[in-house]
Amino acid sequence: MIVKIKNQKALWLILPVFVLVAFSSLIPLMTIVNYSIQDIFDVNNAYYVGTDWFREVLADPRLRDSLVRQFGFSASVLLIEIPLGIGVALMMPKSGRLASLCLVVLAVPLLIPWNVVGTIWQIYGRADIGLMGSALTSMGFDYNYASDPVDAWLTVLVMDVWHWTSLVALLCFSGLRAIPAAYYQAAQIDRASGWSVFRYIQLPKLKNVLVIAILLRFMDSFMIYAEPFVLTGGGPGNSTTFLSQTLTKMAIGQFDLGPAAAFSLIYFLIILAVSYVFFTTITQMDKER
Amino acid sequence: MKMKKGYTLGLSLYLVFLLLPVYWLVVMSFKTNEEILGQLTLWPQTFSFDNYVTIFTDPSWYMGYINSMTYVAINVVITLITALPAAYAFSRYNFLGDKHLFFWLLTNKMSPPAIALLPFFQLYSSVGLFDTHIAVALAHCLFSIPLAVWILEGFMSGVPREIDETAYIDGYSFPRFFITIFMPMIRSGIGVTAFFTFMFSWVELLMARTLTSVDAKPIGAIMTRTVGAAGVDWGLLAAAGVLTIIPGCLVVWFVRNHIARGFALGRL
Amino acid sequence: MGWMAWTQNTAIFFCCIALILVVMTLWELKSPSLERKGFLPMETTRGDRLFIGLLSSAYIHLAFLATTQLSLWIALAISVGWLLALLRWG
Amino acid sequence: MAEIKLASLAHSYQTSPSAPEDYAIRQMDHVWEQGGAYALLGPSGCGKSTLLNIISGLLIPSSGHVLFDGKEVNHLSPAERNVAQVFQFPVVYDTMTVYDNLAFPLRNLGKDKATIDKRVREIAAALELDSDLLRKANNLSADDKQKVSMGRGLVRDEVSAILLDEPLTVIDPSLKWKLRRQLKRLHQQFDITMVLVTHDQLEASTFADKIALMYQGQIVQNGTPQELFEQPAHTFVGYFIGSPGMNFIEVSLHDGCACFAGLSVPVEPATYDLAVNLGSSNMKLGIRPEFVRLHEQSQAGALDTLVTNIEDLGSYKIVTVEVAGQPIKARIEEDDWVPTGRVYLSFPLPWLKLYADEYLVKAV
Repeated sequence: MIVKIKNQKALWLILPVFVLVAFSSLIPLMTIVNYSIQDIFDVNNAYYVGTDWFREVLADPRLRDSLVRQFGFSASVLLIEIPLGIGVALMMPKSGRLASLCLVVLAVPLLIPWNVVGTIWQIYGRADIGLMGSALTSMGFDYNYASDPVDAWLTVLVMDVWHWTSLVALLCFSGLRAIPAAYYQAAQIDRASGWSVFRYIQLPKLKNVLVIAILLRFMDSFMIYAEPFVLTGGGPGNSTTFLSQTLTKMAIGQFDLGPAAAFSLIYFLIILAVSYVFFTTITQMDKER
Repeated sequence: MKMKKGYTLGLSLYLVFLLLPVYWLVVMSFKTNEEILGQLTLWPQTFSFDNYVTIFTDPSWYMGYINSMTYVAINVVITLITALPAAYAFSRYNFLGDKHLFFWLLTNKMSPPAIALLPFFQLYSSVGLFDTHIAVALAHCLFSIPLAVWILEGFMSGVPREIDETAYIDGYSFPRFFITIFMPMIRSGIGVTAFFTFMFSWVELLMARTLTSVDAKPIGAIMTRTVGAAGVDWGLLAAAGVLTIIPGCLVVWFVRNHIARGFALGRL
Repeated sequence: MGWMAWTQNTAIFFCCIALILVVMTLWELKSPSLERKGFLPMETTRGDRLFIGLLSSAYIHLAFLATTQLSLWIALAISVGWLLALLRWG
Repeated sequence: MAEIKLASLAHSYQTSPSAPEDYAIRQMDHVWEQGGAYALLGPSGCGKSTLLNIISGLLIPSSGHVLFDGKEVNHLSPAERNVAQVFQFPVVYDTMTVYDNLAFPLRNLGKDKATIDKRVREIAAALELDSDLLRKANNLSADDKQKVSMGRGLVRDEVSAILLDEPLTVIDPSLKWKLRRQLKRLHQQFDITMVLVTHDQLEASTFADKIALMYQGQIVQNGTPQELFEQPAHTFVGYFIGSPGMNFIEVSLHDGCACFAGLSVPVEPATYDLAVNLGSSNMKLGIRPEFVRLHEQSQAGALDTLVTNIEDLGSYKIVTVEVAGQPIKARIEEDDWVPTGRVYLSFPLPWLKLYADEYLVKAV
């Protein structure tokens, strides 16, 4: 750890970043706060309504449902992707050409535009023209993500696993590679079983990267939008309508700016609280090291 | 050795799971629409480049790629130029509110763009930037700069501060030290940062779509055009999709040796 | 600025926040705060406690809106009390 | 507990080694007897750690055999060989307490609770770790961590041998001697074969009964510290052991004397005859600085030289003189006469060694 020097002039180095980010972040945020207490269509048609929108939004079952769905989805994503990612990282060769190849293949899904990810699965999952869809149908499953809510939800989940497990795997891979060989040798001499090696050597050393992985995966799954939008459009019913989708529908689809703004703020507060907990955990861990 | 075989099998299965959907997309892009809708074939019966020809000859198609690449490039440049000094400040100095500024930056990476789409639209319209590449690039800075600062800070913390002090004693000015000594030392970190900035800007659609209408419209938004009166033009859609994957693959190939460290954000 | 649809209330709100930040900055410049451990589970500086206080105040207000019909002034009073307590003992 | 024997052992990290340089371990035979304290000494990159890993079973040698008590163990895993190894950097299981760390190898062996507890406490007492038993291993200092990793080796009572791979490198100098003494005591207490790999001759000679000195993948001499000092079997031993190292002068043999630059130094007749019979063109005369005599007055057989440098190293001084362009070092004690300018040099016959092709010519 580098010992930092106290120097207030360093703020000047931050200034460009601050200005750029503040421009795109603070002004819209203030605007949302303004919107959230008015019944507004455009600036000339705005009526002060106080906290009505907040009361309405907090009581709205639609939003509560999508919040519950969102947490359910994010939890499922974490429960599947974290262990799977660790597993993939453990199975990867540690070095050599094969390792490079694995890395590149793993990285591919991460570099596909999110809406194209949706498109890929839209094509892949259709029973008439898609490989997965037709394979499942021919195996006797009644699979149709466009009409069956469970199928749709599962498809979105599998798609997210396909899309993002690589991130976890790559993080874990770099963590595993940083473990000195002596640890494995010592374990061998102590007659540790494969499970003990994982439990007492690999997992503890992966702690740091896993926190980053969980943080990133939670945040990104919490704001998932483009993939289910393309794949299912949030349907059938509302089975795959997550928070961002509800919000976008409200603000742009129905032009309910006031409630949408109130909802945005609540959404933002949730994100803020969760990020703060994660951030504090990470810095606390850095300090312990 | 038995373990290893299981590992290889498991890994291969997973890689197949990763590649099959991509394979399907590529195969479909070479098929004619008749074949796609006719019957399921694992390999194009008649190999057709028509879909690609359509994209490369129609400016309303290929301009989408050019638009996307333009704003991504602008974004990477802006991000690196501003994030480098900021990350240096965070990695080397203590100052008023440093931790809070850092956290505030990160919250921007974490808050969903959907929250502020409309104000975004209005903000950029009001400053006359709507439907320009620079608008999308600036909007993407909202999440690319925090990420870049985070990654670069990790890499910079790995460089001992004695290096800085030695340079100052040797009479280097700050800018000269930063450019001629410090930046070469963290060049893999800079490469990784550029990669991530590229990646997140390239894959983002929601903001890019909101802030553009015609002149700077990204390819992702143009792809919705394949839904015509006669239904979806699947072949064309697949070809357009394939073309969006290629730049990413090229970039990842160049940085493959740094990926592992980069994904840990320099924090190992 | 017109499109931002300012109202008097929000303007006052943001001015208050800005004022708090300015005051805290000046205070910090005059007497820098050290990390200390209060009733919160981790070591915090004055700025950390302010942030935690503001964030939890927002949640207090939301909880009021969601569960009661009472005036928000009560929530505000509770929040200010909580914020001060946090700054002093957190 | 076992005798460790290496029979025509060789190892290369390459798949098809051809030149001798391709081998990390060149073909060798060696025996470590049961219950001894041994050191494996050599400069970095000489193959010490490779050899150690072959013995413990972490590496499988390219050719040759590793025998424990006469039984070939080449293809047994480290666990089956029942050896313990301590590494250069302390390896502890971070998330476990010190107690659990020490108990870990025993639990893996499926011992019952009471045995484990008794044994762990015994070892912890021997290592002075008893007060830390319930602490997380992660929070210990580097030397305590190293003690824990040693303890994990000692805790299995029936281990064949304990192999220590430069375990004191990361330890604070002031604690090194303490830990070394502890090691020595443990060795006596538990009567286990111990092999300590090190590049520090002081560490080796204070710990071991016998030192095996490695150079370029070979053990060039195996003997007591005194033997290594007085009878270096190879020029490298002379150079590596002692400070400063042995003086070497390239010579040719004529008339019972070793000759260089027109000067001649008489050598023992038996050695001389042997050396001449070898017919080597690479002949060196060697003598330790400690045995070089300096005289104020000219003497029969003494060489007439000039002092070029005197290094004061506290309790002793190193005098460098020049003999026909050849620097020769001599060590003199604190209260000895300090020469300046012209000085006469003589070499006591018993300490004068002849080396043919780098190996000692020795009359039996």
